[in-house]
Amino acid sequence: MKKNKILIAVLIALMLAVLAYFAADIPFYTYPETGVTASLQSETDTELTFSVAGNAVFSLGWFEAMMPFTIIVGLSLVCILLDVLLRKRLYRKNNVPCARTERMKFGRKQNLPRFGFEMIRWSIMILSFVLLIWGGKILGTALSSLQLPILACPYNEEQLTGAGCFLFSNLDMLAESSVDEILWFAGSFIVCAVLFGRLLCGFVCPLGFVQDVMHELRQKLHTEGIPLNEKLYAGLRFAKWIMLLIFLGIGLIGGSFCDFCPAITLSPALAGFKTSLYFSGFMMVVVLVSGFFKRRCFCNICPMGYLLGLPHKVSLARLKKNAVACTECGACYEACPMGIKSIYTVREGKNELSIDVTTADCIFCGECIRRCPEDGALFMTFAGKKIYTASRMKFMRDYTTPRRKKAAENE
Amino acid sequence: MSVYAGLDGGSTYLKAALIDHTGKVLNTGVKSTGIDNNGAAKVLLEQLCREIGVSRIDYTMATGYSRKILEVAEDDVSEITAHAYGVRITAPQGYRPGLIVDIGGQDSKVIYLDDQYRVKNFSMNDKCAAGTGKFMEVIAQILETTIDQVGPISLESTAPCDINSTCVVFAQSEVISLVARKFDRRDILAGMHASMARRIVKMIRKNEMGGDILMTGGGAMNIGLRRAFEDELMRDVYVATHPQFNGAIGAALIASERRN
Amino acid sequence: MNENMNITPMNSAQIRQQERFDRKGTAVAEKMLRQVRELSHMPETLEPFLKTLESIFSRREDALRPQGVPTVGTYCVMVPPELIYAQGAMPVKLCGGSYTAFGIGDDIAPRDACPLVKAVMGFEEIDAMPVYQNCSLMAVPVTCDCKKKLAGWLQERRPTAVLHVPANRDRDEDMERFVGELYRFSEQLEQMTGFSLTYGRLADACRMTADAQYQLSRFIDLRRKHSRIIRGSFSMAVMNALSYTWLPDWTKQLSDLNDELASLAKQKKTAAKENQPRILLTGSPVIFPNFKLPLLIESMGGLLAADETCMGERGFYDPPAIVDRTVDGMLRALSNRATRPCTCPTFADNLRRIYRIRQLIKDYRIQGVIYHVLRGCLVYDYEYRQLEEEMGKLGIPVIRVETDYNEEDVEQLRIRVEAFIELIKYGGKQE
Amino acid sequence: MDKLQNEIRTILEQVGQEHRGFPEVNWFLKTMEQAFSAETLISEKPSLIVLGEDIPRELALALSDHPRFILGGSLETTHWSDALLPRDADPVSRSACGWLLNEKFNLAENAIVIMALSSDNRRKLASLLRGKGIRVAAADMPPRHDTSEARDAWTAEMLRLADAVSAHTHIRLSAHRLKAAIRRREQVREAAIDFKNITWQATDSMSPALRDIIMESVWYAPDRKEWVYNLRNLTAQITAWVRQYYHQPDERPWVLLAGSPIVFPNEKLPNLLEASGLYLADRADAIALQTDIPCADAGHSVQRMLRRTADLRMRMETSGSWISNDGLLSAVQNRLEHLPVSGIIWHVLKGQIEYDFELPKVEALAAEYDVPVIRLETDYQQQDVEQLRIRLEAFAEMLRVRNQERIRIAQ
Repeated sequence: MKKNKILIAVLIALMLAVLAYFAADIPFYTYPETGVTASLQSETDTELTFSVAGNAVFSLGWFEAMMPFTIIVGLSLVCILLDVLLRKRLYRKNNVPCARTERMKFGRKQNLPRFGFEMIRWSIMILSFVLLIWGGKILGTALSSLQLPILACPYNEEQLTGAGCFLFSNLDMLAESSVDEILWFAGSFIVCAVLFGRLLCGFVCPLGFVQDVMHELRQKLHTEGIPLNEKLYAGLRFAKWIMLLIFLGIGLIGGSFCDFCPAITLSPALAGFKTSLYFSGFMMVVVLVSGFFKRRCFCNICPMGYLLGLPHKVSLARLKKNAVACTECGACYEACPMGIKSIYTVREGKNELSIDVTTADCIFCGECIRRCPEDGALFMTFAGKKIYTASRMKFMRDYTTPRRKKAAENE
Repeated sequence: MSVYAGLDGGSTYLKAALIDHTGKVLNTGVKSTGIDNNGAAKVLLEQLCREIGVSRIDYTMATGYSRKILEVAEDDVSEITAHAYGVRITAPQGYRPGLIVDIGGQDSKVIYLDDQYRVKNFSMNDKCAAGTGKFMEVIAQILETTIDQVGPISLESTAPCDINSTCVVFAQSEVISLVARKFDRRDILAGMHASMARRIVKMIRKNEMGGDILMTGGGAMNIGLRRAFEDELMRDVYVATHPQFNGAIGAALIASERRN
Repeated sequence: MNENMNITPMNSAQIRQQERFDRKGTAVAEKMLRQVRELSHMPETLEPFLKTLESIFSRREDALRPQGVPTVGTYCVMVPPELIYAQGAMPVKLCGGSYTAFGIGDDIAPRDACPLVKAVMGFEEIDAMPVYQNCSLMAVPVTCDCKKKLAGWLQERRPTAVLHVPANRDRDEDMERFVGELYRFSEQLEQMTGFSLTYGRLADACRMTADAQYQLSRFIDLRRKHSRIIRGSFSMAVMNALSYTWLPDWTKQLSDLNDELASLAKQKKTAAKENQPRILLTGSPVIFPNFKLPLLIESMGGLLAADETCMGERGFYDPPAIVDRTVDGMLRALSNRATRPCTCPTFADNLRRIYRIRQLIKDYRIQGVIYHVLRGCLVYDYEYRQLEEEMGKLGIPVIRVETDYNEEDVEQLRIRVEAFIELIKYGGKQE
Repeated sequence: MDKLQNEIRTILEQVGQEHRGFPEVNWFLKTMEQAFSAETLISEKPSLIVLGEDIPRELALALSDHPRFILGGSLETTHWSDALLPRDADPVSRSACGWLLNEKFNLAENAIVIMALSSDNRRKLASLLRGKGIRVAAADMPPRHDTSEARDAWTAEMLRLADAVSAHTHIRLSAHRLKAAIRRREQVREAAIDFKNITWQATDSMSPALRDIIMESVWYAPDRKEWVYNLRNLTAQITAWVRQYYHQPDERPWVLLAGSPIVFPNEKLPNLLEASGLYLADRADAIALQTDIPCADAGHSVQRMLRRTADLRMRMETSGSWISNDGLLSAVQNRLEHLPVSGIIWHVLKGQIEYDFELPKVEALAAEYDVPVIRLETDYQQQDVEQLRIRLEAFAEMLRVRNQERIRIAQ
């Protein structure tokens, strides 16, 4: 049994590696090489082309640049639709009862979003999304030598900052770069990673934002996702290791991760750069579809995120837990997009009232705290200051009927 | 005339009965069981013989808890069988064999009979002594009366109390608390009888009950218990003629059959 | 006697049982209610809750609800009320606390069965309680041996849904298995009511219970902040009334009670004196009309500051954290709520109960713990030792009180409870 | 320790004599003595301990070559656990707890204990043992036995046990091992059935108590192959003996001992039965009826074989852990039909309330066959022997009278 599993795992890994290596031979959408064609780095041996026409948003050129992304979104929607339909069919075959999904009736009052951690996070995410895509246009590219360790595509030349992902996936290129560049890269990467860690994933990363949007979309449609359990996460963990290997190693054997990376489809296109897409186009479809059914699915296998999580023991943001107040209800685990189980099972630590439960996977999205019904059982600190604490009343208000809320707050 | 003896070695008392070959009860006697069961049995039998002027006993049968150690007896038989036999003699006129309820010192039994007085089935109380004579004795002691008076006193009750504890020890404290709350002694006793009767009725499987109900054992002499029993079952309850000696008489009857 | 001869014994016994029940069942319930009412400092808005209990147990009426809504009898906290409300029925908790029913059940059930199960069997046997008789479906989660056998016993008499509660919960699959149980339960509900499980209905039901739980949270919050604001017996009555009340009504009633309590708190009025020892009641459930223990504690000068029993606060305490706003996601949340945070000793590893009690001790500044064990309730008895050990470490005195629904050991209990309260008052460490 | 040894030796010596000089019997007695000898208990460090009879033996044998079975049953060990368990805990759990937690020997030192959570006692025992630092893997027993979901669940739980044990012993549960174990158990079963049949033919060949000890010794035999070989020999010896000598018809009424399991060395009831002149025809309890449960057919995958095992066991299983104990009822019915049983003794161990709930059903069943039932509630203590004796003797007398009556009517 186990032997077979190992064999299958190795095969899958090999397949993915081969796929990544030949990614450039699997075109998704290519532009004719018109205009000025430039390679990002002179030494690049792969042919990645983009037209540098910095198109203004909503201009014709922009729409043309947006073409592949539109196709991706369309394909994703088709996939999602197919999946929903097929799943129902499959469920019926298995004789597992399947509940009906029904749109909520119009006019039903929803609780208005309140000012809080959740709102701040979304604001920052939207802001960073805008800045990372059009920031250069607005504020200039002064900070471009800063290498933010997120999957924000360097093919978008008008980013506010650079992205560390490119050099990481092309380690060979890094070795040949100038000392200055290496210092910038290493410095900004290490500082960001140590100070913020995966907080960047939860707040800044545009790919994460897109996935969150997909998740919210599913919430609005009340479509069933896939059940989250240890098995699924074990599979994802395996995928993460493969991704990491590909990410770090592909440059050394002469491929390019960018042909494989889903992020390339997003920000260059939105900024108006016509970028030819190879396998990454398909990857983006996978990211969107999986992100629809499982929140932040790609973040679980993101190699960049893994590297960011490494210094989690020292980073400023911390997730803490009061083990006595915790009822082990597992709501945090259910809510966690990263499937961190230890957050609810851990009971023992140096100080029972404030056990550090930060793990390398945590992206500090705060979902666990939001869904925690016990006063002060979970809280997040930043540089030693409590910034977000679980509260039962806040929790309950998320679920009650809106009109009652006012009455309750009157006291 | 041949004389047969039955010995019933109970937990508190040793009972003996002499019958003749026609099944007539010649004499009965009771002696409290000391340490020396055997000696007591011998003395008792001699005394009974002396009283009716019989010189020898043809066959002696033992039953009860201590039956195995009664050397006077030629053989022994279990109480269930003995009671079932005894009823043939002690049952009052008009009794259709169906059920015997025996309330002894430390256990109570329910024996189902078919119309030929044969044992169909039986059940006994659990280990604890609730619903037995001992229970009654303990309560009587608390209420400062004797066991013979318990029955008549309880009949005067108008509003019986509720006693629910199934265990002697708990029931004891329950009764004490009732006394403390100034309940009438009569009502407490009536309540106690009702509780005992309930306990025993629980042992009876009504669908197996064919004929009438006969009470034997020391408890049968308690009129209050009998009434409570009738109340609980909604049936008439007969009482054996020598309730206490039913087992001994049965044993003697078996002895006479054995001899023949 | 003789005129009764022509009645067959079976019938007469039944009739007599019924008579006995009529006479005594109501009397006990009335007495308990009277005793509750006689306690000082009763908030005015508590009356509706007592009225509910009175109507169910003393006037023996069915649970008040909109016309045509069937009821589903539930037996443990694991049955999610949301699901039942969503499919157009009303849940009533049927765990029995009646001494009279216990007496009747005593004749049917084995001697060592726990009084709760005996009471349920007793209610089932006699035809006198509409709340029991009118149930269209019974939902029995298998939480202990007695409940397991009770499920089998009920199955032969009534439509019954048996829910398998996983005994382990260290793996996600255990919890997911309970999701499957809920789906099957929902199918049975659908057959009964004709309403299928849809997102809209379930979301509405969840919101309805969330409203109730919001009020409960307020109530708990008030009690935490002002530990002497209300007597524990009253709180128990509130939670017991929940079992038989149409949920929005209960929410309204509790909201009123909360308002009254909040204004009392503002006026700095309290229901108990400063020096009354604050006591936590935990262990086997305290079910109306078996209010023996809470009443005893409060009449002996203790303050029942909090309870950790499944007919008390715990029964409705944990809210479902709906993360995924889909039918599946909601059922998952319900299943999650029913299994993971549950402190029922049916789960093999149940350390969280001790943590929970520790938290309650902190929240309510508890000075002593009374551990209630219903005779025959083995699982709670098993957990006593561990709790005793833990409380020993914290320096909180614990007493184990074993009893059943019988009224007559009150005197013995009184001695123990009184001594315990005095121990805290004079002997134990003062706060 | 001495007391325990005494207890076991007394039983073995006492029961061991009750046969007509078959030399093969000694092997079984020696096996038993060996398994419970002080040296074995102190020096044996099994890697797998199986608690109770709910776990299929084939699974245990496939998981380890020498699993140690602890069924409970000894009076002395119940005393050892007095301080740990509540008053009303059942004697089997008390004894099991005593076997594992005591100051005299530590069986579980290197072991993983597997058990099924089939009753309240088992559930809490599992957590108690874990609390004392013993490795425990527990399978959740579904309360229903008649649905396919329950059977799937039980299969999954068995696999869970297998995983836990494999992680501890590093022996993988392969299809090959499982197949071998199934085959071995099938042989054991066949030998046991033959043996039982021959003792029924010659009721005077050995006492039922001895017969049952021989049958029970399979749990403790170090090598099942040898056990089967010896039992076949013994069966052959008895067969020869039956042919050789004239046998007086046995007048003793045959009774069935059903309900709570009788576990070696607690032979109180079988001995009492013997003393009251009753012939214990068969035991219908969860341990003795293991021989009734057929083995799964050898399949190719572990999953399928376990599923089949779950199927068979849940149909026949007789522990009190189901909502309705049909397996036990049908076993009783089977005995009533095929054996000249004239009475049923319903044995309820104090604390095993589930068997008490079953009593009315058994009574109804027995009434159909016009066989009386007597309920005996007891524990491992010796105090109630006299009370039991009175009841059993009366029962025996009653059965004798009934049998005579039946013969008379027949004539």
